[in-house]
Amino acid sequence: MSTATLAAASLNLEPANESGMDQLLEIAMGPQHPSTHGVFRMNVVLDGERVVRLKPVFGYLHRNHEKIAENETYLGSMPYTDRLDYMCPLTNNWAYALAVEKLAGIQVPERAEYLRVITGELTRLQNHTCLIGFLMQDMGASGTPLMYAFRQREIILDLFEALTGARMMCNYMRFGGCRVDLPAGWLDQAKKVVAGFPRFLDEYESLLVSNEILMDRTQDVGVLSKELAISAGISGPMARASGVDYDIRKVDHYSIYDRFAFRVPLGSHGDVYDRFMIRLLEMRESVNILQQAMRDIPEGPIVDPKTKIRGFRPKPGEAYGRIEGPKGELGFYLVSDGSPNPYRYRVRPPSLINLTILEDLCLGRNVADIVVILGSIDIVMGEVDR
Amino acid sequence: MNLEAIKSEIEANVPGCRLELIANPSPSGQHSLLLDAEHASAVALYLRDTPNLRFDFCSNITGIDWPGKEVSQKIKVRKLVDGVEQEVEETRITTIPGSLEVVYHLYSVEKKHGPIVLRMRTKDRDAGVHLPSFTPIWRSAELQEREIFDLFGVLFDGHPDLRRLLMWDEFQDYPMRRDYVDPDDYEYEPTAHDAVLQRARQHLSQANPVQPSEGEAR
Amino acid sequence: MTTSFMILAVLTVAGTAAAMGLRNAVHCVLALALGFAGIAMLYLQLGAQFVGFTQILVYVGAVAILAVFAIMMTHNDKSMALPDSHSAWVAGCIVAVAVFAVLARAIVSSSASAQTQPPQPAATVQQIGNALMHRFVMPLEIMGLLLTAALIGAVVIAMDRREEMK
Amino acid sequence: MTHLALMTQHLDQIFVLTSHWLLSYLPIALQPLCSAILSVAAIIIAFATLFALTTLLERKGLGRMQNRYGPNRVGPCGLFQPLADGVKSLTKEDIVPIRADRAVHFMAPVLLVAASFMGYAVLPIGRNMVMVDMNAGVLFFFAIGSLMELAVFMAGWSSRSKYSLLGAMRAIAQMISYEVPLVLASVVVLMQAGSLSTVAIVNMQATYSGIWPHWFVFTPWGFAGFALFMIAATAESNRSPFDLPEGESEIIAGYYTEYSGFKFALFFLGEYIGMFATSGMAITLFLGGWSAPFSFLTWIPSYFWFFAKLLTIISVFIWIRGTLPRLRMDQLMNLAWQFMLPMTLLNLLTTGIWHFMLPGFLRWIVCSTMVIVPCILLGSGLKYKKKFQIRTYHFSQ
Amino acid sequence: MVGEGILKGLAETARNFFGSYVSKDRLTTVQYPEQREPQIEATRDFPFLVYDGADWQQGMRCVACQICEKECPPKCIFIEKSKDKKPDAFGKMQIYPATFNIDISVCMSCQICVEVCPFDAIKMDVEYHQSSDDRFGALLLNKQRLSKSNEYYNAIHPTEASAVDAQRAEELAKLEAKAKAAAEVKAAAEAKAAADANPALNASPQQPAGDPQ
Repeated sequence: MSTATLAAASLNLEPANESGMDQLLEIAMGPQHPSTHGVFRMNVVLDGERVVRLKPVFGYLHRNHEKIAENETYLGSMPYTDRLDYMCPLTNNWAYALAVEKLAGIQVPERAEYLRVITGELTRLQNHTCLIGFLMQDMGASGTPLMYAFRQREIILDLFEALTGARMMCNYMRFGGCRVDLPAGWLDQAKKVVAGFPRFLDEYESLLVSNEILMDRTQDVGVLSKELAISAGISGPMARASGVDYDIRKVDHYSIYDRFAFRVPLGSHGDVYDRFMIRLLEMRESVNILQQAMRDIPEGPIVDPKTKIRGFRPKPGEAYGRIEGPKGELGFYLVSDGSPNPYRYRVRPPSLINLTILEDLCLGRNVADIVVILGSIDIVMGEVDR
Repeated sequence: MNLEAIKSEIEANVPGCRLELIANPSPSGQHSLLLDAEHASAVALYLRDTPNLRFDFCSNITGIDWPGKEVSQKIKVRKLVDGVEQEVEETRITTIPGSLEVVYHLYSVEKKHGPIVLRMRTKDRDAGVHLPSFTPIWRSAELQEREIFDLFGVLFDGHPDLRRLLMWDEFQDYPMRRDYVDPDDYEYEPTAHDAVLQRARQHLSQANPVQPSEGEAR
Repeated sequence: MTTSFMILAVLTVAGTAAAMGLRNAVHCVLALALGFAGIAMLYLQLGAQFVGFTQILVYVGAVAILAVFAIMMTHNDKSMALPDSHSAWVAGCIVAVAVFAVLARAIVSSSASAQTQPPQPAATVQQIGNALMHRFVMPLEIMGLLLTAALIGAVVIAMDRREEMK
Repeated sequence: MTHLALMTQHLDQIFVLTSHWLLSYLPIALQPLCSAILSVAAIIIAFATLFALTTLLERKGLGRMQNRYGPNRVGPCGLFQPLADGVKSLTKEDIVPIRADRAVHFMAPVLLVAASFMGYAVLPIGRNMVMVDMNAGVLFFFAIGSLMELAVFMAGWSSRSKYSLLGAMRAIAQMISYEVPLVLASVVVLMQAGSLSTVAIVNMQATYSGIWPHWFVFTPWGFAGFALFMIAATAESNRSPFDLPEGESEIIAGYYTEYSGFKFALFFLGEYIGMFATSGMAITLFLGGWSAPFSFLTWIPSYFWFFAKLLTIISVFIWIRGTLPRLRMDQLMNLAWQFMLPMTLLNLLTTGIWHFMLPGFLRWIVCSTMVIVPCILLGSGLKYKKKFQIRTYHFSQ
Repeated sequence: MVGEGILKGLAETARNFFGSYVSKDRLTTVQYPEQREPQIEATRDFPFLVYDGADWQQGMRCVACQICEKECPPKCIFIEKSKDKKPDAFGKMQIYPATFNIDISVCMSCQICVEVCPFDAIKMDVEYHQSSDDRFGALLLNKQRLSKSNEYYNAIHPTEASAVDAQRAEELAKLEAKAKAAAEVKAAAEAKAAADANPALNASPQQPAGDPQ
């Protein structure tokens, strides 16, 4: 029993009320806490600084996105999807568009598919850089990696703005394609940005990867086993860091990912360091995909001319469409009853489902490890609480 | 993966289970299997553990509310009217009971196939809202089932920690049900042409006869 | 009896008195630390720099913190209540007066009080070091050994408990 | 003595001379008191200004490291930013938690600032510029340093907040653990100098052979001692990467979570003043205090050298803060007890051997080996125990 | 060797420290009120109403069809139709909005209103200096504040606006041609009638046929 616990117990600071736990310290991390990535709360029971129990509390940002969407036309939900995971609006758009296209059987023109891949991979780049920045911030690196990440993200957001008109709330994809075509000079600019990205990654790696403090803080911390990862529905880089060989871009063959040569990095330890490294490696692969896509992008229409913007009514039925979002499997499940509004609209939020195992990862670790583990899970509360 | 084949395979291996194939008319072609609640866990375990299926990844769980429908029929009934037996036309309203449905999308990480869509339905929307929990089979169901309990009110038997997920614990209703009525006393954001403002003002004036303060009266 | 001595004496006595009288145990320790600091300054006033600073380093910096830790580890609200019984107070006062009387008697009757102006001791750190290293080297080493043994023993005991908990 | 030499000497002693000149107008009886007040005021003003400057320097330096400008809006190049910050913290509401122990809550920042300022009494800032030349000066410095722990405890305990308490416990554990290597690292200098007086230590180093000064850092044991001292000093002053007690991302602001307004600013001040004091002590012990780095630069006033060295050390602090993530509590303790403590003890031995060996090349080789080899061994021991390494990853096809 | 990675990191920050003084790529900060980023053409924030010509009331393209009001996802548009009619840009008599309010504190800049508008009447603005301490007065834009000229539209979104203008010119030309043809037909008929010495007295005034929709 450590001193802090006993001290707190002696102060009678609302000890945990369960029998036998009165020597423990219960603290509420969040909803206002510097490293809960938004308004998230963890009720943590500590023995000294060791975590005995951790219960996440959700819902501070809950706005019932699904209900709103059920009262909205199919198109009307598109801008709302931007606000789910506000770090990567374009992949949210894409997943939703994909689900609706499955529901209504719409084909997407080739150029639009390329546009989607380009914007989607750019989104992945900026999400992963920022995530690593946030993770370092949680680790106490006084903002330097975060600032580098944001510097790079700004450049990508400028590209988004030039293409979609907005930096974050892009509202770019449409059912059967994309909203606008590339403006003049955009592709050259994007090529320049992507070509400069590996240099940035090199700098980032030399700053972080071999840092002893970082390795000490992250290796063997928050180890997630492969079996648990699969069972708990963990997806995306987090699952792959645990050695789960599952990338929806490879498995579902959606869009045109089959045309690009890229590799899927896999971790073998499943700890925070692996999650961090897998994201770094994924960024390199994304750069690869981007270079191929921007080389091969054909001319042509950007939207299926048969789809209507107004009065879009898919036939009754249902569809589940999913993509490999930067945070994991992002899926949309839609049930149509033939009306202009979806009868049921469901988001499969990767952030929320990846949080399922938060307590398992944190038990027995330090307070300092909680924030690092949470940071490595990569959550955005807009998506968790919906 | 042919759903028909899977269905017959399950029926052969899980004795007593009743499965129903529900066709999906949309172009997505994602047909689904309706499970009965008693054998659902056995079927789920079979799907997860059978080597050629190995649906080890429960990706998505959705709740759907199908409210009861009222069907009115006009029937001729013999009745005593003023002492005289007459044939009177009456409208009789029959209620088709609704149900809450839970939809599971399963994938296989090992075999890299899927999805297979499972559904379960509750008996009705009031008392019989019990369904077996899949959390012991797939951990990913833990938070998603809690969410469905929170928003739809399905009680998952066997869930280790069935609490509200997104709404606060004291909240009463189930917001995602189709017949949910928005409360009109929440903290409204007054906007210029907002019906909510009207309702809130009405509510406030009912709740306390004194006029709401200047800021609220805007 | 200079003014500064008076101030320091009052500070010391007040600190130690508060340490006895306050109800909150942590306050008591803080008051005690004040008393320690006062004593240290009295040493300094007498020109004994080494002793004075060691007093601060050891008593204020270490013993007070140790006491605070001890309080935090052991006490709870129940033991906070001071004995309210009158007899305990009376007994305490009697003991205190008796001790004071004995000490006062000893001081008054000792030859030191005969000296009006005590000679200023000119003990530098170097002299203390020399004394410790030459004349008192054996006691010093024995003390060091004893403390090391105690330290190792404490670590061993703590390690045993850690394993029990696992 | 030439005219020029006299002038430089006067420039060097300008503050001392001014003080003497001012005091000469006062009656003799009042002179000691006024002299003390004068030097205290001078030190408070100088170091409070340095604090203001450092906050600006830190924010600007961090900004540049992070590819941004840093504060540049208040005044030219943001020079008045500290002033604005001061005004802001003065005018902010002072919030005391309702369950807090008000008296202790108030006393904690005051004690912290007072204790951190007291350390300057024995720091020779320039030639003849030391407030009190005690023959136990170094001991005084560390004794005063131990008062800060009490202040930290008071702050954490009196706030009645779990985060404050956790922070205070972390801080005290850290300060106690690192005080041991801090003191042991400085003992090597005391052994060599044979004195606890800071003035004597500096005077010993302020001699030159050729153009090179005799700073203790230019010896194997001195260098190791300096490195160890600086690591321990970083931990003592709660600087990154040892800023766990106020680890923002974990426990909000540690023991001063519940402080606001001017009291918060006082903590901030106390922390920086403490950091300057420990850095000043490092300069005094290892970097020759106010002495010039080359004999031909002695004409530059001595206090300039002291502050130049201080600013260099502060810049390194800032640089490190901009780069490194924070350690975890157990890692911090491991570093203290498994690396720092054995290294300081070995360094004591090395110093002893250096003392008794004849000057020459052999002495250098023996002592350097005695420092470097254990350092590598202990370092890789730490690394080996944790089994951390740069990993390679495979790809699925 | 322990410390190698730390030294590498220190070198990296030092490089950025000095790099920020020499390289524009590293120090990308724009000092906002004095410096501005170049306007990106596609940028959008809040909608505005386009009018042709000089008078905003006369030239307003909006015909109060209320499609945008219906399609707006957060329902921030409020339209009241006028009782009377006025000629639109094509000369057709149309109703116009008597009230057209957009609550930009609710608007989420999704530009769905722009996409659904069949009259090219509502477009996205780039004016972002909208902050105000008047929550209700300043953030509820009325018809007058919303109306901006076509020249302004051409200035902020040149590519898009020129395409719209071209399309409208084409439509107008088509209409004129149609009207001309109709007039010719009519003239011919009149001539014929005149030739037949049987003037059509009750010929109805010619409406431009065809809806721009």
